[in-house]
Amino acid sequence: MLSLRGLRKNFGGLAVTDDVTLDVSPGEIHAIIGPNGAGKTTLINEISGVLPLDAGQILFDGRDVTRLPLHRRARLGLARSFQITSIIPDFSALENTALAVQAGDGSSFRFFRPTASEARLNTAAMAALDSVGLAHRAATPAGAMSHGEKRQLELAIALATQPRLLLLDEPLAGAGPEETERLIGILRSFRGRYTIMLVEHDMQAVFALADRISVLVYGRLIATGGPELIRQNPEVRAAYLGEDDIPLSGAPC
Amino acid sequence: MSIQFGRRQALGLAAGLATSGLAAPLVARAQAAPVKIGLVALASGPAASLGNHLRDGFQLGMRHLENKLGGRAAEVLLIDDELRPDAAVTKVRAALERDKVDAVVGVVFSNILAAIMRPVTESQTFLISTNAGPSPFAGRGCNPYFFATSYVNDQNHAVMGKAAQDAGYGRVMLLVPNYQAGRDSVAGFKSEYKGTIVDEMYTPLTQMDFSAELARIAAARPDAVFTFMPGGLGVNLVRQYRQAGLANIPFLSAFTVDEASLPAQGEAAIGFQTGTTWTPTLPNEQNARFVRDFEAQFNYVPASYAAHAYDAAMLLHSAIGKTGGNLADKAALRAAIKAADFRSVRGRFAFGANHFPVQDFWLAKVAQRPDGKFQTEHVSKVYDNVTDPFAAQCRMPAG
Amino acid sequence: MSLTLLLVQGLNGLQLGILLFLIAAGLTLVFGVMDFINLAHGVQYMLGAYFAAHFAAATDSFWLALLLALPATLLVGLVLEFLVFRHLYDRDHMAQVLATFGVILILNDGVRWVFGSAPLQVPMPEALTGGFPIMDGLLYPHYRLAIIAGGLATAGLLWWLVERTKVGMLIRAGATNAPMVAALGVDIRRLFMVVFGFGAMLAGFAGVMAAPILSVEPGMGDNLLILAFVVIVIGGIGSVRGAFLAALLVGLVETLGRSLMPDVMRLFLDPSSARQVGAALASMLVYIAMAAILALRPAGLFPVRTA
Amino acid sequence: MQRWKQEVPAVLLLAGLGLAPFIGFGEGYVLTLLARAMILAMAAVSLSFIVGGAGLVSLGHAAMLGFGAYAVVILDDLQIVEAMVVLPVAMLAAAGFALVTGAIAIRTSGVHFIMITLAFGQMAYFTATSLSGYGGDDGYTLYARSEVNGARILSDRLGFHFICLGALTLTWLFCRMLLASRFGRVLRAVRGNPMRARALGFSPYPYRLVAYVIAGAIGGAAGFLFANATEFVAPAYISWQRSGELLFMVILGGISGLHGALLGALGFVLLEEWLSHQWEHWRIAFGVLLILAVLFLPNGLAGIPNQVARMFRRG
Repeated sequence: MLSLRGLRKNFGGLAVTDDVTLDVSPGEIHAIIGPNGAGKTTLINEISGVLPLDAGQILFDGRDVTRLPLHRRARLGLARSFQITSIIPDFSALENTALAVQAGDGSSFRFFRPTASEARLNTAAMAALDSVGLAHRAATPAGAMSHGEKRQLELAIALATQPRLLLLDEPLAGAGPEETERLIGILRSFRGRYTIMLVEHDMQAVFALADRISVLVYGRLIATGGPELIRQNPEVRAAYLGEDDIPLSGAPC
Repeated sequence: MSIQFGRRQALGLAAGLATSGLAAPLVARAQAAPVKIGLVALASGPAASLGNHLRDGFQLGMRHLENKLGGRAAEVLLIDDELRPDAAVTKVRAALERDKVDAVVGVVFSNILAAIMRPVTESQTFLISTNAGPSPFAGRGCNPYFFATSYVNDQNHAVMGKAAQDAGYGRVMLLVPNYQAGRDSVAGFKSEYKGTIVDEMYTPLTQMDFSAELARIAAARPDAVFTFMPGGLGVNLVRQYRQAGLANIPFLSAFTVDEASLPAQGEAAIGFQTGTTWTPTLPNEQNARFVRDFEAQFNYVPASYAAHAYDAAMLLHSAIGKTGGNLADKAALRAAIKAADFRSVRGRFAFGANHFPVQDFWLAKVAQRPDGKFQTEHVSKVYDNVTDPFAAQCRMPAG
Repeated sequence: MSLTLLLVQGLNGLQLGILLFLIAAGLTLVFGVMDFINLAHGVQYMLGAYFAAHFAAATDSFWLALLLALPATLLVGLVLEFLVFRHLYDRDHMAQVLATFGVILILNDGVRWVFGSAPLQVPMPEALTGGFPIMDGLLYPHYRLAIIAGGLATAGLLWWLVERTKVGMLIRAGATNAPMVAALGVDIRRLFMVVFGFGAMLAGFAGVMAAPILSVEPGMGDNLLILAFVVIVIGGIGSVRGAFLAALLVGLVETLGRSLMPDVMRLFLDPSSARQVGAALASMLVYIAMAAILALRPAGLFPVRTA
Repeated sequence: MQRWKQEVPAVLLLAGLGLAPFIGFGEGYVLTLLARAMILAMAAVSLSFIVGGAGLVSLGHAAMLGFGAYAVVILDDLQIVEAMVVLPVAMLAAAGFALVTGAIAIRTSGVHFIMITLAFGQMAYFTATSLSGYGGDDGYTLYARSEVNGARILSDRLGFHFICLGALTLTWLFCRMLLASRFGRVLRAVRGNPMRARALGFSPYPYRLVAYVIAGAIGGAAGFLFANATEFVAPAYISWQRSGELLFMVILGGISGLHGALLGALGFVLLEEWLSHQWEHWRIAFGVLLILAVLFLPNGLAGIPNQVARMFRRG
């Protein structure tokens, strides 16, 4: 589905992405973890096309997308959410989502028909909102929503593009315990329906959700594998030494 | 600038006074309302001082006439054209239709005159330009409802062309702003000057620093320089010309050194020459009275903008008097205006067939008066009683 | 065109560039540090010239006029900051544009009201009235050299202030990232006021210096303001160095373009139309240059702000 | 419901303009003034469409007006006065200019966009001043208004009033329709959050360019009417001050909706007209009013009803 081949990126001499090679297969939930400053968000930005690479190749469905700009990758079915909520504040939740549906529904150079009455867009958008549990807030301006709701909306927007791959940058960032619970439930319901690559700090959530996990430290990939494998990997444990958020409780000691 | 006039503040006396005066009893009823004159004088923006000259000149005329035109009480509505053609059209239409002005007088700039020409003349109201005189209106575009007490724009330039020719300058350099009036100016100068034109320099209208052009002048060493730099442009040019040490090359100009710009040019302009219809020094009785009273009233030396506007007031007075205060008979009024039966501050004054003046043109020089103020002083007559060259193209339509 | 003529034009371009820089420096700092678009910056230049004219007439001395005009423009700048601009820092650019346009209207007509419509003049200082013969028959006025020298000295002083002092460091930091400076516990409002007053005074200084060679009239700052904006956009907003280089560039393009364009056009057209077309093109030249630079480098030559 | 309410001021205003000639504002000079205000409002609405709708703050919109007006002049010079020809040419000329300059300008954003549009506007201005054949700076007097199928319906004051009103209403409806369409939604999204829009697969550039060209064409149509209203065209119509005024109308009215531009343009023109009769130095008062409007009406004239409502709720 997605293949990363030897990605490299330097910021003023500092390697933030260092020879990253990785495959994401269809239908899996693939989590990227790593300590702060490991270059996780940078990696997402590179994959989605926000940041240009210094070297390496990105294949999406076998097609080389390395040089394509953000919006072209999005057209191919690469949907992303942002770590800092990125919605359009003056739009209602429905309009935010309908815009995403519209993105995948032919040309947007249509000038005459009011979008508010386009049933096709609205139905699909409502479905997306419904699958993240926001149907009842459809008419609310996005700017006026609570933080957790904005995160949900962000997911709905990503879903509404009918993505082939969802890139989620810390979907739980800043959410309270209850909101986190709800968001994990929503993400879990995606399993098997979508291919997802996510960056997340909340280890409980990662280990509960992911099929496979990759560990990024100082821009280098030090391990990839199922949750069990990662938990037992000594290098990972070393990297996380001193950070107590890796859930090692289940591991034999 | 001690006096300010609101639009509605009538300068005329009350209507009642007019009827009790000299007006014939028969027409008194119809003429109880004062004569209304719309005075289009630029009052805002950088060039407002020209509009102030024009306004004050006309107002002095009204004062001398005791606010009566041809025996009827008169009222002046001030219209600020803002130097924006579309605003001028709107305001002038309001004056014509709401205030029912009987005549429109004034206008400093040609583009404003061109903009209001049709609305005014098509409403069969007389329009008297006291400054702007674009050549089309003197030629093919002449109009039975349009008169000018000034000149055709090109004439002052032609005067200087002839003056340069007469003075025997073999090589002359031209310097004008790159806009329509500037290009017309060059054409006007060339129409009379037969010597060699070393170079024509066109500068942007917004240009303030002429050092680049001055360097070219110094390099070319012409016998004389002719220029047309109105308003602030002229102030800059004259002072920089003097500062660059070029004053030994004769400075011939039109609308560049006059009483509107001299206060800011000062000593730098002394000896610089200009072509004009009028100077404060023209020796006739009306002129002496005009200049004296103008300075007493407004505390500055009048320029030709003021003189032509003063003449316009006198012209209207004579014409309305001739028709016995009757403004309704347009043909009679036109004939009365055309007769120009008034004593001009220029001495001799008559209208040609195209309703532009037939008059003398002078070469004048800037000098400092004993009281320290600066003025232009006439040197020699360049044209005697001349008709403008466009008059021949005018086929004046019947009103 | 002879070499001397080219040299003279170069000097003229330099002098225009320096005047532009004095105006643009304040503009770019105000814009860079406060993210504030101040259209009213040009009227500070006009006020400088008017104050100079007024004080020169009152004291009969250019130097006294200069000495009095500077604090006067500073004062007007601070009063405006207090009355109007201060309330606009948190607003969007469009609110700033509209309000500062209001200030232009008020001051342009205000000077007419107070000083009259007729253009005024400021006599040249006695000591600098002469000129030296730069070519046969042409004096290059000492005063113009003094403008260049004074402008360069001011530019140097500004460079030192911005690059070498603590306040300067804060200003530079503010241009890059204003919230960060605020987070450091600096009284950002005070910093704004200092920058603002200083910028106003620089523009006023430019006005005083230009007064003896240009006519002092209402609206004299408007066209210069547009040129100053061109300068700061070309130079990169917030960059004093960029403003300096761009100001010299614009000054030279304006001056040399004016004298060279007609000659260049003569290669293609007959002399008469070459002169007119050349002059029209020369007017556009800076705008063409700006459009070209922005098309190639959308953030200007020396972008300061990080994305 | 909300949406419907938002349109009330615009509808009332347009209806008021329609009734104006019959309720004591039918005199010729009032109609002249109103026509001028409506034409400028038309240009302001098209500018508001790109400023408020697409985030493109143009300081060169008067050039579009100029292209429209000069199309009238040039065709008049060729003895072509048929509106069916002149109007499309005016719109195409302005749209063409918008396409060429927009293609470059839209690569920039923010204040750089403002400056580059200013630059193109100035180029148009200087070009107009050098058109000696059409009067240069002095301008060009049109001796007849455009005709429609040979009929002089533009020459009748009342007729012209309703033509301007019709054009303004059409402009408003058209821009409103555009903003509500798929195209408009993308535009608004790009303005609200460009990163989000791009992440969804929308490249801002073509949408903005098309919007810019449409606004240019409408500006050209306004220029066509402006030339016919004043029967005179001069480069002064294209000066940067005029572009600034259009922008001020938009900002003064409020950019949250197109009706702001309507209010702003009418308010601006009428206030100016009224003030200029009161005092020689009226611009001082005008400036003070502008500043007060900015300080106390953060959402422009269009925001007044909401502000009043809020005050009452609080009080």
